[in-house]
Amino acid sequence: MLTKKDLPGTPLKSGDLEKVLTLKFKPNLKYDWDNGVAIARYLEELKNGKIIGKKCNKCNRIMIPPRMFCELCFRPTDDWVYVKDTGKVNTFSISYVHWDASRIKEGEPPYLPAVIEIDGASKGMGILHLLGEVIPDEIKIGMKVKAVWKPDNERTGAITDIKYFKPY
Amino acid sequence: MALKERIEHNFDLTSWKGEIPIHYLYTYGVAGEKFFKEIKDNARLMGTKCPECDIIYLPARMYCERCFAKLEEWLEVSTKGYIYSYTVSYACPDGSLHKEPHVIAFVKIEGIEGGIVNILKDVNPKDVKIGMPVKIEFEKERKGGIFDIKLIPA
Amino acid sequence: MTKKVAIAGVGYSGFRSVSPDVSYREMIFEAAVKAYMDAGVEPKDIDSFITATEDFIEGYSIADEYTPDQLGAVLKSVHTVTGDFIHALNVGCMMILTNAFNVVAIESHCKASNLVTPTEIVSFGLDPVLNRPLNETPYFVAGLDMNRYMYETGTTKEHCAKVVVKNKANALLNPYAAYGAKIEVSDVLDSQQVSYPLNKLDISPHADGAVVVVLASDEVVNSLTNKPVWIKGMGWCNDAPSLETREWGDAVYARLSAEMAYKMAKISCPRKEIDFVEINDEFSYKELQHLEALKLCQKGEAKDLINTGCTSINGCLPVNPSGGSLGVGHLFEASGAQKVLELVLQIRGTAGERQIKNANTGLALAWRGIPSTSGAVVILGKE
Amino acid sequence: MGKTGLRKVAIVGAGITKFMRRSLETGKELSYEASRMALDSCGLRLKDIDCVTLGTAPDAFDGVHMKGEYLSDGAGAWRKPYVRNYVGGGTGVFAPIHGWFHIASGMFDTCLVVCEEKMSSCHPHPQGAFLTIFDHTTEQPLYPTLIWIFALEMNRYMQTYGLTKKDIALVSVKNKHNALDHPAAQIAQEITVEDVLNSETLAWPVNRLDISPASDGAAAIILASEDVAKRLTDKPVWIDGVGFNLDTAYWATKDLYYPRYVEKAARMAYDMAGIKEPHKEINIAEPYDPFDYKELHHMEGLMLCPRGKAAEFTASGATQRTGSMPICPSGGALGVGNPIAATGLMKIMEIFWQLRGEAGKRQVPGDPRVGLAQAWGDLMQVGTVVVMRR
Repeated sequence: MLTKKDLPGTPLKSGDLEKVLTLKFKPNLKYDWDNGVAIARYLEELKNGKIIGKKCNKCNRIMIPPRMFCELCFRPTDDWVYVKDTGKVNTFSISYVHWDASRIKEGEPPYLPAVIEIDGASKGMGILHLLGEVIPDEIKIGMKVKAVWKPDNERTGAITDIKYFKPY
Repeated sequence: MALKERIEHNFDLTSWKGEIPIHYLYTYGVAGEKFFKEIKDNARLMGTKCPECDIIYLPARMYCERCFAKLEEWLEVSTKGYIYSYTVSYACPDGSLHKEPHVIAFVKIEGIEGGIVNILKDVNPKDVKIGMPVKIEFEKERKGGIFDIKLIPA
Repeated sequence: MTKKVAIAGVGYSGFRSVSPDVSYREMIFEAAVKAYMDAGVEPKDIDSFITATEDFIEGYSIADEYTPDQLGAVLKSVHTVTGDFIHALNVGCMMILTNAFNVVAIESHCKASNLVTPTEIVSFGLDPVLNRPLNETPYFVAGLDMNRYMYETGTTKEHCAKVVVKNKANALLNPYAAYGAKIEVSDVLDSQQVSYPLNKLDISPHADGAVVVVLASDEVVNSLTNKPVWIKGMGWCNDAPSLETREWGDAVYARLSAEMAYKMAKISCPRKEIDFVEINDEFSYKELQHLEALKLCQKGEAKDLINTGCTSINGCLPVNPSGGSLGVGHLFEASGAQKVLELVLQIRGTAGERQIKNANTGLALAWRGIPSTSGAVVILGKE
Repeated sequence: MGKTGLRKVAIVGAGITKFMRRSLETGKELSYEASRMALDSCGLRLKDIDCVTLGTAPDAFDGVHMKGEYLSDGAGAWRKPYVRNYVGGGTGVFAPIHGWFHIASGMFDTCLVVCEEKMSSCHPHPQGAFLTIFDHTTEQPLYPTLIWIFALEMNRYMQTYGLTKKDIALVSVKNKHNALDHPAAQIAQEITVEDVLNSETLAWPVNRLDISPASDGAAAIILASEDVAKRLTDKPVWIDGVGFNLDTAYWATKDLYYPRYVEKAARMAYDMAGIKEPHKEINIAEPYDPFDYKELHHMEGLMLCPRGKAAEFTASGATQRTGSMPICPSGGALGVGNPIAATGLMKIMEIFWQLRGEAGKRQVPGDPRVGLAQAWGDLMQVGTVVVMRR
């Protein structure tokens, strides 16, 4: 029967970090990814205030984000299809933490991430986005929501051209 | 064709910029901690001996990579070395050029496995030769790191 | 081992210095469509998929997430090897040899043009305490190795430059190569100094592209294709990763990988039994160093092979007829994929203007680049 | 695919470091310690090992590009065939599958399987490494955190089956308790359901005590072919079935309530192991539990209980060490700690020890003969399953 003292490993408490040698480093990891055919069009249409998907004529799914291949049928996708900017909440969270696990400041509104099934796309086709103009405790799965767009002149062709989705 | 449609105009080519925004705090490890503390506090260059393979590793390490013996015998090693190989580097990782090129040398010590990779100071790159003797010295102000070690032509 | 494995099909997209017209997904889809068509399979016929990739080259923290969709591999047995394509290919062969899988697809790709900070990423592979703080271009590692290699073998910078001249000339005959050029030895010697003795033209420039290979067991391959290319031997190996304890000047990883592959392929005299090779030439001197490590010549003899033209397309031992990484472009994890692709095209006799006569048995060698000491070998044959 | 002609592969040795919030050891040193202990446990030397496979999750934790290469000497790969395998969080249970390929293929007779993670190097927090698991163009601009995706899935799961946070908190209570007997444990403790519910809300419905911690640690096992295994030990534990499956990266386009990829992986492993009724034939299981609801989710995917019934099953006490189907007797990621890949291998080791009757205070009664370990990973995508038999 092994006990803790049989196992290797030298745990450090956070105060110990000042006592041992350490080295800081910030890597420079920068990228400029090619959008390609499908995502270039997706972003361009977001700039226009529209959401576009792509249809596969074999399985008849309308997919968002759009893609040039149907991942289930393994064939090129067919028509571009505008979907609505409304949808329903498939699931959601009320988040008090930032991306780096730090806590939001006291009094700051929580993030409201949600998977939103977009109307006009095939059943179950959702995207990750945020909810807004809603009291967190009143969010319900199945709730109908609509995109709140940035004004025309502030849109850049990004998923953040939609500020958030709000109930309607 | 695999794609039914492609981008046909340069003005439709777009890309998305991003980064991986993290940074690091490394510990030196059990052996690294002791190795660099010996340099910092005592100006001693230490190796660890593998009793099974009968070799001494520099820098000191916790285990023998060949036989996996745990290395517990620490010994001070000579600071008289020689250049096993060298290169002349003109730039930093980001491509920015050095004012003067740096000679980077891998210095070995007779009878010791391993060695030191560091900048060879006080030398004209043209005068560097493989086999050339090198002194391993220590900076006066030592912080506990590879730059506490100074390579100088002997 | 009684069971055998063959390459049933290959497909690729590329290789170009940039590829802004397609996303990485679209590029891979294109390669997969071609490979599956070449192999006569559909995704449903494929039991398992492997992708060779590295996180920081992709720009993701868990890059293996993004592998299945464009391969038709959703809800299939998929995994990633953070190694060269040839490591993944060898794992795929092992999977088939277990008898649990009959058809396995291997994918690797490169979007090097999307890296804004490629040398900083390579440098991020150095030991964080011992080596990275030097804050030197990571090419210093190749400089140290090249210098020691030249010292031990009497090889000169001119010999290395001749490798560049040869490979870029081969690439002119290769429609998929991005960096074909007619240059002189002096062009290489006069190019910018990067880390002595390494000059800019000694270094393979990066390229974009994707390769997919379909492997099949001998039980099923003949029902798929009439042009199988057989895996005769495979090997892979690491040397000491530390800069301080590795064997400078010597490609131990290549020697041990080859020994394993030769044993499996029952090759006792590689120089006689191997018709041509596609071997890592990320840096010019590596081609020479690797030829020696693979026992295709004695140590110090590779310089004579390049001098006498023995390693040219029409020579006695053609080396990198595709143009290698110096001529096609360096593809990070997909570098070995391009080598395997060329082996397949040559052995099938479909390599066009650069076709080698009697290309029956070929060997490909990958090295994982700075700062690794990791290599992988595969030997392919017509029979 | 078929079972015919499979060469038998056994686990013959195991080693592990403490799981720690922060270790002095480098990743290489952690890998060495676990590997050396595994070798010692079965009386082997490094020269007896034919090949090495390493499992470790993103390079962004340790902070070294190509960290498989960096770690290789610590993993015993000096001048040996060596590959690093990778399926995100599923890696720890995939690594032994990779080792199984090496030996079942007939290429090698012994394989050292090592899993390592040094998450504490990553700042401002190891979770920062998870921002960049999301799609760089369509998701990262929203600055998602890893916890969001779990919260979204947990909510969907709760909603689908009408479960409460209380039902789920029982898992955390059980696993943190079980871990009190695990020598490597980082955060073993006696807590109550109320403690879980009252702990800080991170991203509703996820509270602090619903989550496993970030950890440094390593684990290693030795695999051997039948001949070698029988020479080395009279208690080999056989790898009877392996399964792995990857779902789409378009994670928001599928229903998160059920891990269909785990079911697919399990079916592959069960087919290979000849298991028809897993809930009857599996005596003990270590499903992956980085979050408490995940254990329930995975039990359902593994078909150890009907869909939506895992919480009820847990409440009945069936998943306690003394229950009819002990689940995570080790203490799991929630109690022992979660150095991602090393956790998966820790689960394999737990089944190895349990089936050999060597789990000490953690030993489950009833002389278990068949067990499984499972891990999950990526964007709610990967299932990896190993079925083991004494």
